[in-house]
Amino acid sequence: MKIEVRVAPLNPWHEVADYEQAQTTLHGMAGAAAVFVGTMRELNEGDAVSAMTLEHYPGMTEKHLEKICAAAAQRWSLLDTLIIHRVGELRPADPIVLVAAWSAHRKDAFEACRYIMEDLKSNAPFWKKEQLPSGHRWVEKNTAGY
Amino acid sequence: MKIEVRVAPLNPWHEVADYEQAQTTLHGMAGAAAVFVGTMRELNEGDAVSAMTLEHYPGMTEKHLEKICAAAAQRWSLLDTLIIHRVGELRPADPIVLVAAWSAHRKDAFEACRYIMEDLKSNAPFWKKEQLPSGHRWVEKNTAGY
Amino acid sequence: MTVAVKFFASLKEQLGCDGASVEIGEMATAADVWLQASGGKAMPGNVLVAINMEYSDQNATVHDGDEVAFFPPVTGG
Amino acid sequence: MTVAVKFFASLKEQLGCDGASVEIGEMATAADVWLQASGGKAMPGNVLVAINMEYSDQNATVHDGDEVAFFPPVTGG
Repeated sequence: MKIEVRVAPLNPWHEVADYEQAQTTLHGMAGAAAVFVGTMRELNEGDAVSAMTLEHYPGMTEKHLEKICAAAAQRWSLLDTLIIHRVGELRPADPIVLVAAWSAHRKDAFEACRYIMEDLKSNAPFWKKEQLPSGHRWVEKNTAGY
Repeated sequence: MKIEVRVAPLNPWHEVADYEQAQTTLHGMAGAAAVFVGTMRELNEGDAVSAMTLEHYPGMTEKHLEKICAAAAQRWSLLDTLIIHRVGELRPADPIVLVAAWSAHRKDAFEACRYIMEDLKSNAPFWKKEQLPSGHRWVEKNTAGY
Repeated sequence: MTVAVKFFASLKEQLGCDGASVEIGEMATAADVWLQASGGKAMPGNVLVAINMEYSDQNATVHDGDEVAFFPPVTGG
Repeated sequence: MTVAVKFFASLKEQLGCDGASVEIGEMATAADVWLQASGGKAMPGNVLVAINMEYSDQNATVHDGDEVAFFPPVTGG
Protein backbone atom coordinates (compact mmCIF):
# COMPACT_ATOMS: atom_id res chain seq x y z
CA MET A 1 0.00 0.00 0.00
CA LYS A 2 1.31 3.39 -0.94
CA ILE A 3 -0.15 6.86 -0.58
CA GLU A 4 1.66 9.87 -1.89
CA VAL A 5 0.74 13.55 -2.12
CA ARG A 6 3.30 15.41 -4.15
CA VAL A 7 4.24 18.56 -5.99
CA ALA A 8 6.35 16.83 -8.66
CA PRO A 9 4.76 16.02 -12.03
CA LEU A 10 3.08 12.64 -12.26
CA ASN A 11 3.40 10.10 -15.03
CA PRO A 12 0.71 7.75 -13.79
CA TRP A 13 1.39 4.80 -16.11
CA HIS A 14 5.08 4.73 -15.26
CA GLU A 15 4.19 4.91 -11.57
CA VAL A 16 1.80 1.96 -11.84
CA ALA A 17 4.32 -0.04 -13.85
CA ASP A 18 7.15 0.64 -11.38
CA TYR A 19 5.02 0.01 -8.32
CA GLU A 20 3.57 -3.22 -9.68
CA GLN A 21 7.00 -4.52 -10.63
CA ALA A 22 8.38 -3.75 -7.17
CA GLN A 23 5.50 -5.50 -5.35
CA THR A 24 6.62 -9.07 -5.92
CA THR A 25 3.74 -10.43 -3.84
CA LEU A 26 1.41 -9.38 -6.67
CA HIS A 27 3.22 -11.49 -9.26
CA GLY A 28 1.17 -14.54 -10.16
CA MET A 29 -1.42 -13.65 -7.50
CA ALA A 30 -3.07 -10.53 -8.91
CA GLY A 31 -5.39 -11.46 -11.75
CA ALA A 32 -6.88 -7.98 -11.93
CA ALA A 33 -5.69 -4.39 -11.75
CA ALA A 34 -8.16 -1.52 -12.00
CA VAL A 35 -6.69 1.93 -12.42
CA PHE A 36 -8.17 5.40 -12.59
CA VAL A 37 -6.31 8.51 -13.70
CA GLY A 38 -7.82 11.97 -13.38
CA THR A 39 -6.31 14.62 -15.61
CA MET A 40 -6.68 18.39 -15.81
CA ARG A 41 -8.98 19.53 -18.60
CA GLU A 42 -8.61 22.82 -20.45
CA LEU A 43 -12.32 23.50 -20.07
CA ASN A 44 -14.55 23.46 -16.98
CA GLU A 45 -18.18 24.53 -16.74
CA GLY A 46 -17.84 26.13 -20.17
CA ASP A 47 -14.81 28.25 -19.28
CA ALA A 48 -11.25 27.97 -20.58
CA VAL A 49 -8.91 27.06 -17.75
CA SER A 50 -5.25 27.88 -18.34
CA ALA A 51 -3.84 26.67 -15.01
CA MET A 52 -4.89 25.26 -11.68
CA THR A 53 -3.60 25.41 -8.12
CA LEU A 54 -4.26 22.44 -5.91
CA GLU A 55 -4.18 23.05 -2.19
CA HIS A 56 -4.41 20.37 0.49
CA TYR A 57 -4.36 19.87 4.23
CA PRO A 58 -0.97 18.27 4.91
CA GLY A 59 -1.33 15.43 7.39
CA MET A 60 -5.09 15.13 7.23
CA THR A 61 -5.03 14.38 3.51
CA GLU A 62 -2.68 11.41 3.88
CA LYS A 63 -4.55 10.23 6.97
CA HIS A 64 -7.86 10.35 5.15
CA LEU A 65 -6.50 8.53 2.09
CA GLU A 66 -5.14 5.78 4.35
CA LYS A 67 -8.55 5.50 5.94
CA ILE A 68 -10.20 5.11 2.52
CA CYS A 69 -7.78 2.34 1.53
CA ALA A 70 -8.34 0.54 4.84
CA ALA A 71 -12.11 0.74 4.35
CA ALA A 72 -11.80 -0.64 0.82
CA ALA A 73 -9.60 -3.48 2.06
CA GLN A 74 -12.31 -4.35 4.62
CA ARG A 75 -15.02 -4.42 2.02
CA TRP A 76 -13.28 -6.15 -0.89
CA SER A 77 -10.63 -8.81 -1.26
CA LEU A 78 -7.64 -6.70 -2.26
CA LEU A 79 -3.97 -7.49 -2.70
CA ASP A 80 -2.75 -3.89 -2.84
CA THR A 81 -3.73 -0.27 -3.46
CA LEU A 82 -1.87 2.79 -4.68
CA ILE A 83 -2.86 6.46 -4.57
CA ILE A 84 -0.80 9.35 -5.87
CA HIS A 85 -2.25 12.88 -5.89
CA ARG A 86 -0.63 16.06 -7.09
CA VAL A 87 -0.77 19.43 -5.37
CA GLY A 88 0.60 22.81 -6.38
CA GLU A 89 0.53 24.29 -9.87
CA LEU A 90 -0.94 22.28 -12.74
CA ARG A 91 -1.47 22.86 -16.45
CA PRO A 92 -4.12 21.36 -18.75
CA ALA A 93 -3.37 17.71 -19.61
CA ASP A 94 -1.37 17.27 -16.39
CA PRO A 95 -2.40 14.12 -14.51
CA ILE A 96 -3.85 15.02 -11.09
CA VAL A 97 -4.61 11.71 -9.45
CA LEU A 98 -3.87 8.02 -9.80
CA VAL A 99 -5.81 5.30 -7.99
CA ALA A 100 -4.97 1.63 -8.50
CA ALA A 101 -6.38 -1.53 -6.91
CA TRP A 102 -5.08 -5.07 -7.34
CA SER A 103 -7.07 -8.21 -6.61
CA ALA A 104 -7.27 -11.86 -7.60
CA HIS A 105 -10.49 -11.14 -9.51
CA ARG A 106 -11.85 -8.23 -11.50
CA LYS A 107 -15.03 -7.52 -9.51
CA ASP A 108 -13.07 -6.55 -6.39
CA ALA A 109 -10.51 -4.52 -8.31
CA PHE A 110 -13.13 -2.54 -10.27
CA GLU A 111 -15.36 -1.82 -7.30
CA ALA A 112 -12.57 -0.91 -4.90
CA CYS A 113 -10.91 1.42 -7.42
CA ARG A 114 -14.15 3.29 -8.01
CA TYR A 115 -15.00 3.40 -4.32
CA ILE A 116 -11.61 4.85 -3.42
CA MET A 117 -11.88 7.44 -6.17
CA GLU A 118 -15.38 8.48 -5.15
CA ASP A 119 -14.47 8.83 -1.50
CA LEU A 120 -11.34 10.77 -2.43
CA LYS A 121 -13.42 13.21 -4.50
CA SER A 122 -16.06 13.52 -1.78
CA ASN A 123 -13.97 13.68 1.35
CA ALA A 124 -10.21 14.00 0.93
CA PRO A 125 -9.14 17.57 1.82
CA PHE A 126 -7.97 18.97 -1.51
CA TRP A 127 -9.14 22.20 -3.13
CA LYS A 128 -8.82 23.43 -6.70
CA LYS A 129 -8.44 27.03 -7.78
CA GLU A 130 -8.76 27.63 -11.51
CA GLN A 131 -7.08 30.34 -13.56
CA LEU A 132 -9.66 31.69 -16.03
CA PRO A 133 -9.32 34.56 -18.54
CA SER A 134 -11.41 36.60 -16.08
CA GLY A 135 -9.30 35.77 -12.99
CA HIS A 136 -9.24 33.06 -10.34
CA ARG A 137 -12.12 30.82 -9.35
CA TRP A 138 -12.29 28.26 -6.56
CA VAL A 139 -14.03 25.10 -7.72
CA GLU A 140 -17.07 24.83 -5.50
CA LYS A 141 -17.96 21.19 -5.80
CA ASN A 142 -17.06 18.04 -7.70
CA THR A 143 -19.35 16.49 -10.29
CA ALA A 144 -21.33 13.42 -9.28
CA GLY A 145 -19.53 10.12 -9.77
CA TYR A 146 -22.49 7.73 -9.84
CA MET B 1 -9.92 3.61 -31.06
CA LYS B 2 -7.58 0.67 -31.25
CA ILE B 3 -8.16 -3.06 -30.98
CA GLU B 4 -5.28 -5.49 -31.10
CA VAL B 5 -5.06 -9.25 -30.66
CA ARG B 6 -1.46 -10.31 -30.49
CA VAL B 7 1.03 -13.04 -29.70
CA ALA B 8 3.79 -10.69 -28.53
CA PRO B 9 4.19 -10.02 -24.78
CA LEU B 10 2.17 -7.10 -23.43
CA ASN B 11 3.39 -4.35 -21.13
CA PRO B 12 -0.01 -2.79 -20.51
CA TRP B 13 1.14 0.39 -18.74
CA HIS B 14 3.62 1.25 -21.48
CA GLU B 15 0.93 0.62 -24.06
CA VAL B 16 -1.53 2.95 -22.32
CA ALA B 17 1.14 5.62 -21.91
CA ASP B 18 2.21 5.44 -25.56
CA TYR B 19 -1.32 5.34 -26.90
CA GLU B 20 -2.48 8.24 -24.75
CA GLN B 21 0.49 10.36 -25.74
CA ALA B 22 -0.13 9.68 -29.44
CA GLN B 23 -3.84 10.59 -29.26
CA THR B 24 -3.45 14.35 -29.14
CA THR B 25 -7.22 14.86 -29.20
CA LEU B 26 -7.30 13.51 -25.64
CA HIS B 27 -4.91 16.15 -24.31
CA GLY B 28 -6.75 18.72 -22.24
CA MET B 29 -10.10 17.06 -23.08
CA ALA B 30 -9.92 13.76 -21.24
CA GLY B 31 -10.43 14.32 -17.53
CA ALA B 32 -10.73 10.61 -16.81
CA ALA B 33 -9.06 7.38 -17.85
CA ALA B 34 -10.24 4.04 -16.49
CA VAL B 35 -8.03 1.06 -17.19
CA PHE B 36 -8.32 -2.62 -16.48
CA VAL B 37 -5.52 -5.15 -16.80
CA GLY B 38 -6.12 -8.88 -16.48
CA THR B 39 -3.07 -10.95 -15.64
CA MET B 40 -2.40 -14.67 -15.53
CA ARG B 41 -2.42 -16.13 -12.02
CA GLU B 42 -0.36 -19.10 -10.92
CA LEU B 43 -3.39 -20.65 -9.23
CA ASN B 44 -6.88 -21.32 -10.59
CA GLU B 45 -9.69 -23.23 -8.87
CA GLY B 46 -7.16 -24.44 -6.33
CA ASP B 47 -4.72 -25.89 -8.87
CA ALA B 48 -1.22 -24.70 -9.72
CA VAL B 49 -1.12 -23.48 -13.30
CA SER B 50 2.34 -23.38 -14.88
CA ALA B 51 1.36 -22.13 -18.33
CA MET B 52 -1.65 -21.24 -20.44
CA THR B 53 -2.52 -21.34 -24.12
CA LEU B 54 -4.96 -18.76 -25.39
CA GLU B 55 -6.79 -19.60 -28.59
CA HIS B 56 -9.06 -17.24 -30.50
CA TYR B 57 -11.19 -17.02 -33.62
CA PRO B 58 -9.22 -14.70 -35.91
CA GLY B 59 -11.52 -12.23 -37.58
CA MET B 60 -14.54 -12.78 -35.37
CA THR B 61 -12.61 -11.78 -32.26
CA GLU B 62 -11.61 -8.38 -33.64
CA LYS B 63 -15.09 -7.86 -35.11
CA HIS B 64 -16.71 -8.63 -31.78
CA LEU B 65 -14.36 -6.33 -29.84
CA GLU B 66 -15.14 -3.52 -32.28
CA LYS B 67 -18.82 -4.12 -31.72
CA ILE B 68 -18.36 -3.90 -27.93
CA CYS B 69 -16.51 -0.57 -28.23
CA ALA B 70 -19.17 0.80 -30.57
CA ALA B 71 -21.89 -0.22 -28.09
CA ALA B 72 -20.01 1.45 -25.22
CA ALA B 73 -19.59 4.63 -27.28
CA GLN B 74 -23.36 4.67 -27.86
CA ARG B 75 -24.14 4.29 -24.20
CA TRP B 76 -21.53 6.58 -22.61
CA SER B 77 -19.81 9.79 -23.57
CA LEU B 78 -16.37 8.50 -24.52
CA LEU B 79 -13.36 10.13 -26.12
CA ASP B 80 -11.48 6.94 -26.92
CA THR B 81 -11.10 3.24 -26.12
CA LEU B 82 -8.22 0.79 -26.35
CA ILE B 83 -8.23 -3.02 -26.14
CA ILE B 84 -5.19 -5.26 -26.40
CA HIS B 85 -5.54 -9.01 -25.83
CA ARG B 86 -2.85 -11.63 -25.95
CA VAL B 87 -3.14 -15.07 -27.55
CA GLY B 88 -0.70 -17.96 -27.69
CA GLU B 89 1.52 -19.17 -24.87
CA LEU B 90 1.42 -17.36 -21.51
CA ARG B 91 3.16 -17.79 -18.17
CA PRO B 92 1.97 -16.76 -14.68
CA ALA B 93 2.21 -12.99 -14.14
CA ASP B 94 1.94 -12.33 -17.89
CA PRO B 95 -0.64 -9.65 -18.65
CA ILE B 96 -3.48 -11.09 -20.77
CA VAL B 97 -5.76 -8.17 -21.50
CA LEU B 98 -5.80 -4.38 -21.35
CA VAL B 99 -9.00 -2.32 -21.59
CA ALA B 100 -8.87 1.48 -21.38
CA ALA B 101 -11.61 4.10 -21.71
CA TRP B 102 -11.15 7.88 -21.82
CA SER B 103 -13.86 10.41 -21.12
CA ALA B 104 -14.32 13.98 -19.92
CA HIS B 105 -15.68 12.68 -16.60
CA ARG B 106 -15.03 9.67 -14.42
CA LYS B 107 -18.50 8.11 -14.39
CA ASP B 108 -18.43 7.41 -18.11
CA ALA B 109 -14.84 6.16 -18.08
CA PHE B 110 -15.42 3.78 -15.13
CA GLU B 111 -18.67 2.35 -16.43
CA ALA B 112 -17.53 1.95 -20.03
CA CYS B 113 -14.30 0.24 -19.01
CA ARG B 114 -16.12 -2.28 -16.87
CA TYR B 115 -18.83 -2.84 -19.47
CA ILE B 116 -16.26 -3.54 -22.19
CA MET B 117 -14.37 -5.91 -19.93
CA GLU B 118 -17.51 -7.81 -18.94
CA ASP B 119 -18.70 -8.19 -22.51
CA LEU B 120 -15.24 -9.30 -23.57
CA LYS B 121 -15.20 -12.00 -20.87
CA SER B 122 -18.76 -13.11 -21.71
CA ASN B 123 -18.75 -13.00 -25.49
CA ALA B 124 -15.42 -12.42 -27.22
CA PRO B 125 -14.25 -15.71 -28.80
CA PHE B 126 -11.15 -16.57 -26.78
CA TRP B 127 -10.46 -19.86 -25.01
CA LYS B 128 -7.96 -20.71 -22.30
CA LYS B 129 -6.23 -24.03 -21.87
CA GLU B 130 -4.29 -24.43 -18.63
CA GLN B 131 -1.19 -26.51 -18.03
CA LEU B 132 -1.59 -28.26 -14.66
CA PRO B 133 0.73 -30.78 -12.95
CA SER B 134 -1.83 -33.43 -14.01
CA GLY B 135 -2.02 -32.35 -17.66
CA HIS B 136 -4.05 -29.89 -19.72
CA ARG B 137 -7.43 -28.46 -18.80
CA TRP B 138 -9.70 -26.20 -20.84
CA VAL B 139 -11.18 -23.45 -18.71
CA GLU B 140 -14.92 -24.07 -18.85
CA LYS B 141 -16.29 -20.70 -17.88
CA ASN B 142 -15.28 -17.32 -16.58
CA THR B 143 -16.05 -16.13 -13.06
CA ALA B 144 -18.89 -13.67 -12.59
CA GLY B 145 -17.92 -10.02 -12.91
CA TYR B 146 -20.79 -8.37 -11.07
CA MET C 1 -24.18 -25.43 -51.77
CA THR C 2 -20.87 -25.24 -49.92
CA VAL C 3 -20.20 -23.88 -46.44
CA ALA C 4 -16.93 -23.57 -44.54
CA VAL C 5 -17.03 -25.11 -41.07
CA LYS C 6 -14.76 -24.21 -38.17
CA PHE C 7 -14.30 -25.80 -34.76
CA PHE C 8 -12.43 -24.19 -31.87
CA ALA C 9 -10.82 -25.05 -28.56
CA SER C 10 -12.03 -28.16 -26.71
CA LEU C 11 -14.49 -28.91 -29.52
CA LYS C 12 -11.68 -28.94 -32.04
CA GLU C 13 -9.74 -31.36 -29.82
CA GLN C 14 -12.74 -33.64 -29.24
CA LEU C 15 -13.55 -33.83 -32.94
CA GLY C 16 -9.90 -33.97 -33.93
CA CYS C 17 -10.63 -31.41 -36.63
CA ASP C 18 -10.36 -27.65 -36.90
CA GLY C 19 -12.60 -27.23 -39.90
CA ALA C 20 -13.91 -28.55 -43.17
CA SER C 21 -15.64 -27.57 -46.37
CA VAL C 22 -19.10 -29.16 -46.39
CA GLU C 23 -21.46 -29.79 -49.29
CA ILE C 24 -25.04 -29.56 -48.08
CA GLY C 25 -28.52 -29.06 -49.53
CA GLU C 26 -30.32 -25.73 -49.75
CA MET C 27 -32.23 -24.60 -46.62
CA ALA C 28 -29.86 -26.48 -44.34
CA THR C 29 -29.56 -25.16 -40.79
CA ALA C 30 -26.43 -24.78 -38.69
CA ALA C 31 -27.50 -27.96 -36.87
CA ASP C 32 -27.55 -29.82 -40.20
CA VAL C 33 -24.07 -28.50 -40.94
CA TRP C 34 -22.88 -29.71 -37.54
CA LEU C 35 -24.26 -33.23 -38.12
CA GLN C 36 -22.55 -33.53 -41.44
CA ALA C 37 -19.25 -32.00 -40.36
CA SER C 38 -19.06 -33.94 -37.07
CA GLY C 39 -19.92 -37.26 -38.70
CA GLY C 40 -23.30 -37.52 -36.96
CA LYS C 41 -22.26 -36.70 -33.39
CA ALA C 42 -24.77 -35.08 -31.04
CA MET C 43 -24.07 -31.38 -30.50
CA PRO C 44 -23.12 -30.66 -26.86
CA GLY C 45 -25.71 -28.44 -25.20
CA ASN C 46 -23.34 -25.58 -24.48
CA VAL C 47 -21.97 -25.21 -28.01
CA LEU C 48 -22.11 -21.71 -29.46
CA VAL C 49 -22.77 -21.09 -33.13
CA ALA C 50 -21.51 -18.21 -35.27
CA ILE C 51 -22.38 -17.66 -38.92
CA ASN C 52 -20.03 -15.36 -40.83
CA MET C 53 -18.43 -14.30 -37.52
CA GLU C 54 -21.72 -13.19 -35.93
CA TYR C 55 -23.36 -15.09 -33.08
CA SER C 56 -26.33 -17.09 -34.36
CA ASP C 57 -28.00 -20.35 -33.31
CA GLN C 58 -28.29 -23.90 -34.53
CA ASN C 59 -31.73 -23.33 -36.09
CA ALA C 60 -30.48 -20.53 -38.36
CA THR C 61 -30.54 -21.29 -42.08
CA VAL C 62 -27.14 -21.18 -43.76
CA HIS C 63 -26.36 -19.98 -47.26
CA ASP C 64 -23.86 -20.88 -49.95
CA GLY C 65 -20.43 -19.55 -49.04
CA ASP C 66 -21.21 -19.04 -45.35
CA GLU C 67 -18.62 -19.65 -42.66
CA VAL C 68 -20.23 -21.62 -39.84
CA ALA C 69 -18.30 -21.87 -36.58
CA PHE C 70 -18.95 -24.04 -33.53
CA PHE C 71 -17.21 -23.47 -30.22
CA PRO C 72 -17.49 -23.96 -26.45
CA PRO C 73 -18.28 -21.12 -23.96
CA VAL C 74 -15.67 -18.39 -24.27
CA THR C 75 -13.08 -17.82 -21.54
CA GLY C 76 -10.97 -14.82 -22.55
CA GLY C 77 -9.91 -11.79 -20.57
CA MET D 1 -6.72 26.27 27.07
CA THR D 2 -5.06 26.72 23.70
CA VAL D 3 -6.12 25.32 20.34
CA ALA D 4 -4.46 25.64 16.94
CA VAL D 5 -6.80 26.88 14.21
CA LYS D 6 -6.37 26.33 10.49
CA PHE D 7 -8.26 27.74 7.51
CA PHE D 8 -7.97 26.43 3.97
CA ALA D 9 -8.68 27.39 0.38
CA SER D 10 -11.38 30.02 -0.25
CA LEU D 11 -11.99 30.37 3.48
CA LYS D 12 -8.35 31.23 4.04
CA GLU D 13 -8.59 33.87 1.29
CA GLN D 14 -11.83 35.34 2.64
CA LEU D 15 -10.51 35.57 6.16
CA GLY D 16 -7.05 36.64 5.02
CA CYS D 17 -5.57 34.17 7.47
CA ASP D 18 -4.33 30.61 7.27
CA GLY D 19 -4.39 29.91 10.95
CA ALA D 20 -3.95 31.09 14.50
CA SER D 21 -3.35 29.97 18.04
CA VAL D 22 -6.47 30.68 20.07
CA GLU D 23 -6.90 30.93 23.84
CA ILE D 24 -10.39 29.81 24.77
CA GLY D 25 -12.27 28.61 27.84
CA GLU D 26 -12.85 24.96 28.80
CA MET D 27 -15.84 23.21 27.16
CA ALA D 28 -15.63 25.45 24.10
CA THR D 29 -17.05 24.00 20.89
CA ALA D 30 -15.59 24.20 17.37
CA ALA D 31 -18.19 26.94 16.69
CA ASP D 32 -16.82 28.95 19.63
CA VAL D 33 -13.31 28.53 18.22
CA TRP D 34 -14.52 29.74 14.83
CA LEU D 35 -16.12 32.84 16.32
CA GLN D 36 -12.99 33.79 18.19
CA ALA D 37 -10.58 33.01 15.35
CA SER D 38 -12.67 34.69 12.64
CA GLY D 39 -13.24 37.82 14.70
CA GLY D 40 -16.96 37.17 15.13
CA LYS D 41 -17.93 36.38 11.53
CA ALA D 42 -20.86 34.05 10.85
CA MET D 43 -19.73 30.61 9.76
CA PRO D 44 -20.79 29.88 6.14
CA GLY D 45 -23.29 27.01 6.01
CA ASN D 46 -21.10 24.73 3.89
CA VAL D 47 -17.99 24.95 6.07
CA LEU D 48 -16.49 21.62 7.10
CA VAL D 49 -14.85 21.09 10.47
CA ALA D 50 -12.01 18.75 11.35
CA ILE D 51 -10.56 18.24 14.81
CA ASN D 52 -7.10 16.69 14.97
CA MET D 53 -7.40 15.82 11.27
CA GLU D 54 -10.64 13.87 11.67
CA TYR D 55 -13.97 15.13 10.35
CA SER D 56 -16.12 16.49 13.16
CA ASP D 57 -18.78 19.18 13.45
CA GLN D 58 -19.17 22.62 14.88
CA ASN D 59 -20.92 21.37 18.02
CA ALA D 60 -18.04 19.14 19.03
CA THR D 61 -16.20 20.08 22.20
CA VAL D 62 -12.54 20.90 21.74
CA HIS D 63 -9.70 20.15 24.12
CA ASP D 64 -6.44 21.77 25.05
CA GLY D 65 -3.87 21.25 22.31
CA ASP D 66 -6.41 20.31 19.63
CA GLU D 67 -5.95 21.32 16.02
CA VAL D 68 -9.26 22.67 14.71
CA ALA D 69 -9.56 23.14 10.94
CA PHE D 70 -12.25 24.89 8.90
CA PHE D 71 -12.52 24.49 5.15
CA PRO D 72 -14.95 24.65 2.21
CA PRO D 73 -16.30 21.55 0.38
CA VAL D 74 -13.40 19.53 -1.00
CA THR D 75 -12.68 19.38 -4.71
CA GLY D 76 -9.73 17.06 -5.24
CA GLY D 77 -9.24 14.22 -7.68
